[in-house]
Amino acid sequence: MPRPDTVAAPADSVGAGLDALDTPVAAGRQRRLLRAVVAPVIALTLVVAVWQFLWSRAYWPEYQLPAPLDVWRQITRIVGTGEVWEFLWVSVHRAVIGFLISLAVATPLGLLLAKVPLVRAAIGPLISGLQSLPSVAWVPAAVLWFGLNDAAIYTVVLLGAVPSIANGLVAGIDQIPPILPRVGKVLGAGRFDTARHILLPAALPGYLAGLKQGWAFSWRSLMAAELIATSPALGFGLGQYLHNAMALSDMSMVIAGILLIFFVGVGIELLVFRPLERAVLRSRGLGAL
Amino acid sequence: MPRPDTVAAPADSVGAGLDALDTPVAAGRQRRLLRAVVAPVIALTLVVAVWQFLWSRAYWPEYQLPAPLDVWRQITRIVGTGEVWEFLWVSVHRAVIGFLISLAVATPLGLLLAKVPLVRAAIGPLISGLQSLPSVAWVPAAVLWFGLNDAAIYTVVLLGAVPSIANGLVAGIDQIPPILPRVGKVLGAGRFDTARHILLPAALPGYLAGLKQGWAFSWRSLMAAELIATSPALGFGLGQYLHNAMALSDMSMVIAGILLIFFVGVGIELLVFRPLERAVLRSRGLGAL
Amino acid sequence: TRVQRTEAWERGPVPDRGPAAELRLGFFPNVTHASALIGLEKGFFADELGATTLVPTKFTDGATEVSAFLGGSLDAGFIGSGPALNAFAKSDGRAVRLVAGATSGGAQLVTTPDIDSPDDLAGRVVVTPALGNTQDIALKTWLAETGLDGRVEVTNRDPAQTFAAFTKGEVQAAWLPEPWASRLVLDAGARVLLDEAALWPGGRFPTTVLLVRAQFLAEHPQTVRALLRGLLAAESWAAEHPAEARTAVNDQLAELTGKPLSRPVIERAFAGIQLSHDPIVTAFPELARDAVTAGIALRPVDLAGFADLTALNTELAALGRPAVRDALN
Amino acid sequence: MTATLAATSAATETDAVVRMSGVRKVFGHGPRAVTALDGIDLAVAPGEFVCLLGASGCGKTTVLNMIAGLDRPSSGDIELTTTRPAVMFQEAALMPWLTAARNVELPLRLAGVKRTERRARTLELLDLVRLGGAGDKRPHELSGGMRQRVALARALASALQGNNGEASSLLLMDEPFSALDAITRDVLQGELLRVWEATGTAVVFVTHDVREAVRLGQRVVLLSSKPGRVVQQWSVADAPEAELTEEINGRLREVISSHAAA
Amino acid sequence: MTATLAATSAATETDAVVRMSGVRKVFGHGPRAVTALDGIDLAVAPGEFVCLLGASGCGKTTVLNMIAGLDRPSSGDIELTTTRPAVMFQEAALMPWLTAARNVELPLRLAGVKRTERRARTLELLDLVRLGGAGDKRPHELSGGMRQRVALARALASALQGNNGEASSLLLMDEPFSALDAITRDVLQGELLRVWEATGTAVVFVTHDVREAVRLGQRVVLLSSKPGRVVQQWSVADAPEAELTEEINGRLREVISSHAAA
Ligand SMILES: Nc1ncnc2c1ncn2[C@@H]1O[C@H](COP(=O)(O)OP(=O)(O)OP(=O)(O)O)[C@@H](O)[C@H]1O
Ligand SMILES: Nc1ncnc2c1ncn2[C@@H]1O[C@H](COP(=O)(O)OP(=O)(O)OP(=O)(O)O)[C@@H](O)[C@H]1O
Ligand SMILES: [Mg+2]
Ligand SMILES: [Mg+2]
Repeated sequence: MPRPDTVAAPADSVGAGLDALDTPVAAGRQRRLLRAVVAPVIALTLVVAVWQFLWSRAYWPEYQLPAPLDVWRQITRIVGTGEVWEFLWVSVHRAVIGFLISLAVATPLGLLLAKVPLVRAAIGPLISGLQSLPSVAWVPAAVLWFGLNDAAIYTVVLLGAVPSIANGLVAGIDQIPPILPRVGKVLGAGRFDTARHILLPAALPGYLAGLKQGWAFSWRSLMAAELIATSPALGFGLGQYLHNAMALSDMSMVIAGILLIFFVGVGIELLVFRPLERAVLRSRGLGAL
Repeated sequence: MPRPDTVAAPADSVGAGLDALDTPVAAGRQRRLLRAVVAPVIALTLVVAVWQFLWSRAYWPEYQLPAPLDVWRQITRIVGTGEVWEFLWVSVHRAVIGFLISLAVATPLGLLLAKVPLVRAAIGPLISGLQSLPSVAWVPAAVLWFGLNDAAIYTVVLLGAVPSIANGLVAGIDQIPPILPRVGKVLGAGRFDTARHILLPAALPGYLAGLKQGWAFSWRSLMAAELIATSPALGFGLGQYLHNAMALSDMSMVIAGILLIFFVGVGIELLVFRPLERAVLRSRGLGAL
Repeated sequence: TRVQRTEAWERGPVPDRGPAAELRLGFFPNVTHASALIGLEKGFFADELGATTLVPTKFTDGATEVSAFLGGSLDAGFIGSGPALNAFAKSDGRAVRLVAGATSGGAQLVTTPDIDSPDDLAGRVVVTPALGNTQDIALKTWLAETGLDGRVEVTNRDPAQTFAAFTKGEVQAAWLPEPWASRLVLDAGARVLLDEAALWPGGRFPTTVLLVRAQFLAEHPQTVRALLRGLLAAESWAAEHPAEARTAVNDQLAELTGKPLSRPVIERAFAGIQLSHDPIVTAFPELARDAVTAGIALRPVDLAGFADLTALNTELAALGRPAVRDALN
Repeated sequence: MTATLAATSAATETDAVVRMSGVRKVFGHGPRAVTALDGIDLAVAPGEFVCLLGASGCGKTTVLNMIAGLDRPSSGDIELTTTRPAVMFQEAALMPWLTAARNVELPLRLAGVKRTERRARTLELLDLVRLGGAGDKRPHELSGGMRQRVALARALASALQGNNGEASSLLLMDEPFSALDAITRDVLQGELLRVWEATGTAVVFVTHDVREAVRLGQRVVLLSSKPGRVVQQWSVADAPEAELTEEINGRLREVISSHAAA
Repeated sequence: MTATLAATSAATETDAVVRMSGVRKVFGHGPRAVTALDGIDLAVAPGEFVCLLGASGCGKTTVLNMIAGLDRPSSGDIELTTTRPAVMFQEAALMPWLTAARNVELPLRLAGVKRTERRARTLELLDLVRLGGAGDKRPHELSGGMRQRVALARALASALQGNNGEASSLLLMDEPFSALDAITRDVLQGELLRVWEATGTAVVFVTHDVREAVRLGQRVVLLSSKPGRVVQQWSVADAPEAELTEEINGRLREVISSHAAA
């Protein structure tokens, strides 16, 4: 039976939330934080409300659309046993390490690609080609070459993230107003100084956009790798959790897994990229917000 | 057994190619085309030469590192039977359609995200969260919800490409010098006119960068979807070819599959994105080349 | 709380809608799906189905095939007994019905030659194709019964990957279906530690069965019977022409995956399996309990309504052959 | 000081195209806050040509931005009794993806002017700013002064036909001739006066060149800096040009050095 | 015409800091090609102050760019017998991610000047351009004239210590005071002359203001446009300022109108 109140209650608070958000006074940091957190929560609540409604109307059988409550139970179960922290730790620390390595590899690569025409003509298209190879294609090859261990997983992550970050940096550098490197040149900047003092900071907004995409690639690739390659040697991450859920065709567990992966993505965006982006754009007088 | 002549021949032509590329005269379009095609071919030749060398030294067993020639035979075999055109057609036309739909969805979405602070605060992080979900995670859910048909595949592709393109557009719009929308405003542009005449063209370089990443996402997602779901209703694409190769654990076939996917990526980059990017940057006096 | 909805076909007998326009049939490109492969290669299904278009749909893991069943994009399918039970359980007994068997036997625990007895497995890793698949449950049950559980680690890996890892020496033991068990033995020097047949009465246990979507069965019983006729025909043909059956399977494999199996592998793999239309329903309560023992399910599946062998027995009767036992009902 | 007006005189007229009263503008928050303008009272009569003078950084651009509706005052009121004003910014701010001609055409496109008319008007305006041959060049292929002239042509297009094909009744210009040589500047000053007379639009014109202000304006308004306030106003008709220039220059020097001392 | 120099006289001196001979610059290819400069001969003696005048778009910026080594001539030679020249561009071209002070500091950092000295020098230069309090502002928080002054301070920093801490012997400036009010401009002209005299650097100075050119320069060079050529040169010491201004203005008018007629 539909319970109109569960639907109505969030709807009301949504209205209030929207009003609150529209008040024009700028009360600074705290407000902004509130807004950054409250707004997506409201949006999520709406999604869940729609889901609950659809479920309660039973348009689809339970095994196609599980109840939000079932999914919630799956999540609380692994939170209760504490397993979830292991999954998160295994996956997130691996993704972060992979991302940092990618960053260290992709940044000089991107600079070379952007600034040395021959390198760009020769390996630019190959980098883009690499980027379009799905991680699932690499996993078996990486496992065959490196064995079922972290090396294989990092290989897959790097193959996803490096081209993406490098391409982002190239795009960022391409968009630099040409006057800025010219200024650098007449001020006496050499190749290295130009990169460090002019190109990288000038390309920062585009570079950050590339980093965001690169993070998405590395997190996705990691999940794909974890989904496909399972072994006790690899620890038990979110990907494996999802893998098991799929193997058991347990839809509520699948959705719980997807939600966990999704929340990590949202969390990284809110905690890392959003503030970084804001700071960079702000300091240059750019950006909508 | 090492075959020194096959290695030496490409090495020589590499040298000649590099010399030719360094000649400073600008002979225009034809030269540029030559360079755009010759340089990556030379780079590839180098890679193949290294591969052949490694293989000839037999550091790894054949089933880990097959001979370049074996892989070549796999490719010529399917080219010979004409199957390859079917694979390419099935996959590429699907990727293109998926990409175009994503484009149509992501562009208005990106504009909204960039320009309506509430939308951005509320669903911006969710979009980024979606972007970080691996395609393989969606496949079973999509199959369950939409069935084993194109709808499932397009869903997976859209879930990969839309957030990426939208985020690219948002980043592009964020980087627009604020004076340009101001000019638009005083010239009498309304919301729609501003989007059409100011924001989209001004954000074009960043948007293109996002499109490139979006294409990579959609091609990768498609391959992931094809790798997992097989049905005559779905046709037989590159993903399925690779899938079979993996199922047979036939390394030379796996590499042939990876190479085909890779070549499509490179081809799209060279035929579509590179010229577009060039034209856009050129006309604004930007870009390294 | 939720609105209670039951589909028309669930409420009671529905008018027979006649033959379906098309039949989407799932299967794996595996030797354990030999009846399906022979039926496709030799056209037995198509002949019997007549005007109904046959849409053969290839899978490589049970979970995706279960998703396809539950998502309604598959009408019938050859599938391992583990995922078959899972599909029934996950849909609270609503989505699928077991209508016939296909293969029995054909799964072995293979190891490196240095492992001589089950006790040697202690402290090692044993690989199965996927969590909750037929071999995974079998292995875990066996481990529990021999008291090895807790001392042996079980991990899941795609059989193709397992083959490569075994050759490289990364994996020392695996419980695999055919043709992988044979490939490991013949191409990678593995030895058989245990044949699953040894664990079952009469050496018979359901490896692959034929599942039909419940709604499809209710609406198009005619089509399902035609499919079963095709299955029986394939089976009889294979029994009469064993050598040609192998060739047919291998041809179909080559067409589906691009490469045939080597002669010795297909010979050995075929020797380990029996094509049998009998789903061996008596084994299912045991399998359901095994799933619990293996830690895959929390409680045994209620098997009421799982098997519906009326159509099969009708066809068998028409051929003058003995009916199969339907102990569940 | 014969020509001096009471600082508030214009504000008492009733039919102003724009009237700022007690306008204050603060940029930033907290300790970094900068009061750019404080208590600006200024009214512009229909058809009037007002020149705004003041030290670099005193807030002239900010005044124009607020009249154009691009910035909101921190306090005080701005009443605009006209359609959207046409604006020429201090920077050229051309759209880098459009050719010079397309840039000039943009306001006409946005106003829905027909294609053929648009083209004709664009050519005319490019000729007027002496860029007849440069219509198909991109902004990055133009010199600084050429870019400024394109921006001028665009602002004139907007002023002449930018309101659904109608002329604006207010034109705001921020140092429109700063990058031009003396001769071109002379010519364009003449053209601007011609346009002004022909259309009867009011003009608010920011410049650093006192002689230019006296030559073009009917009224000259001097702003002080830190914060910007209206210090003094002169009506140009009341005194001979050279004398007025001298006087304004002197006053400007006073204002700036008093600020530097403070 | 007493003060007129033979157009090539300076080029015959041997110890020039820069010598352009027969320099030609064509932008673009094929039918869209534009000859910006044609046959420029120009030499600047060490310590000399040369002012470049010419119509908008005649190629002054292009000349500076080529001397600075940012563009290559299409034909002809440029000899530079000095270290890297210091340049002030026509646009402010500040790094948008650096504060005003950091922007001024940049050439010193690149030259490896020590931190404390850098800081001190930066403060000094900001004071010199009368932006003592604006050091911590970002470029987008500055007015047009303030940005130009930051760019000026940066160019001076580069000129004074930009060569591994040494002074440059050539300073190129492209309309450095165009966005400034008359009084600030006066002050900064004085400061520029002081720096010039103190360091003995040669200066090539582009301006549109003939009086400024005559006040500052030792030599005034007039370029024609389409294509740019050296039309005439005047040595400033040879005639009274006012007279020379008149004369140059007249010649400029001639050059520009002859071009317009062509
Ligand atoms: N976005 C901003 N943030 C902070 N301060 C600003 C901003 N815009 C302008 N200001 C400050 O406001 C004051 C006035 O600036 P404005 O641009 O109006 O000056 P202006 O009179 O146009 O000067 P100029 O003649 O140099 O163009 C300056 O001190 C400037 O630093
Ligand atoms: N990158 C370029 N591509 C094509 N043409 C160019 C380019 N740069 C300059 N030009 C052309 O060269 C000529 C000279 O330009 P330049 O910038 O040197 O003029 P200028 O004398 O500095 O003018 P202004 O006083 O307006 O700054 C102009 O006609 C301009 O259109
Ligand atoms: Mg200003
Ligand atoms: Mg110039």
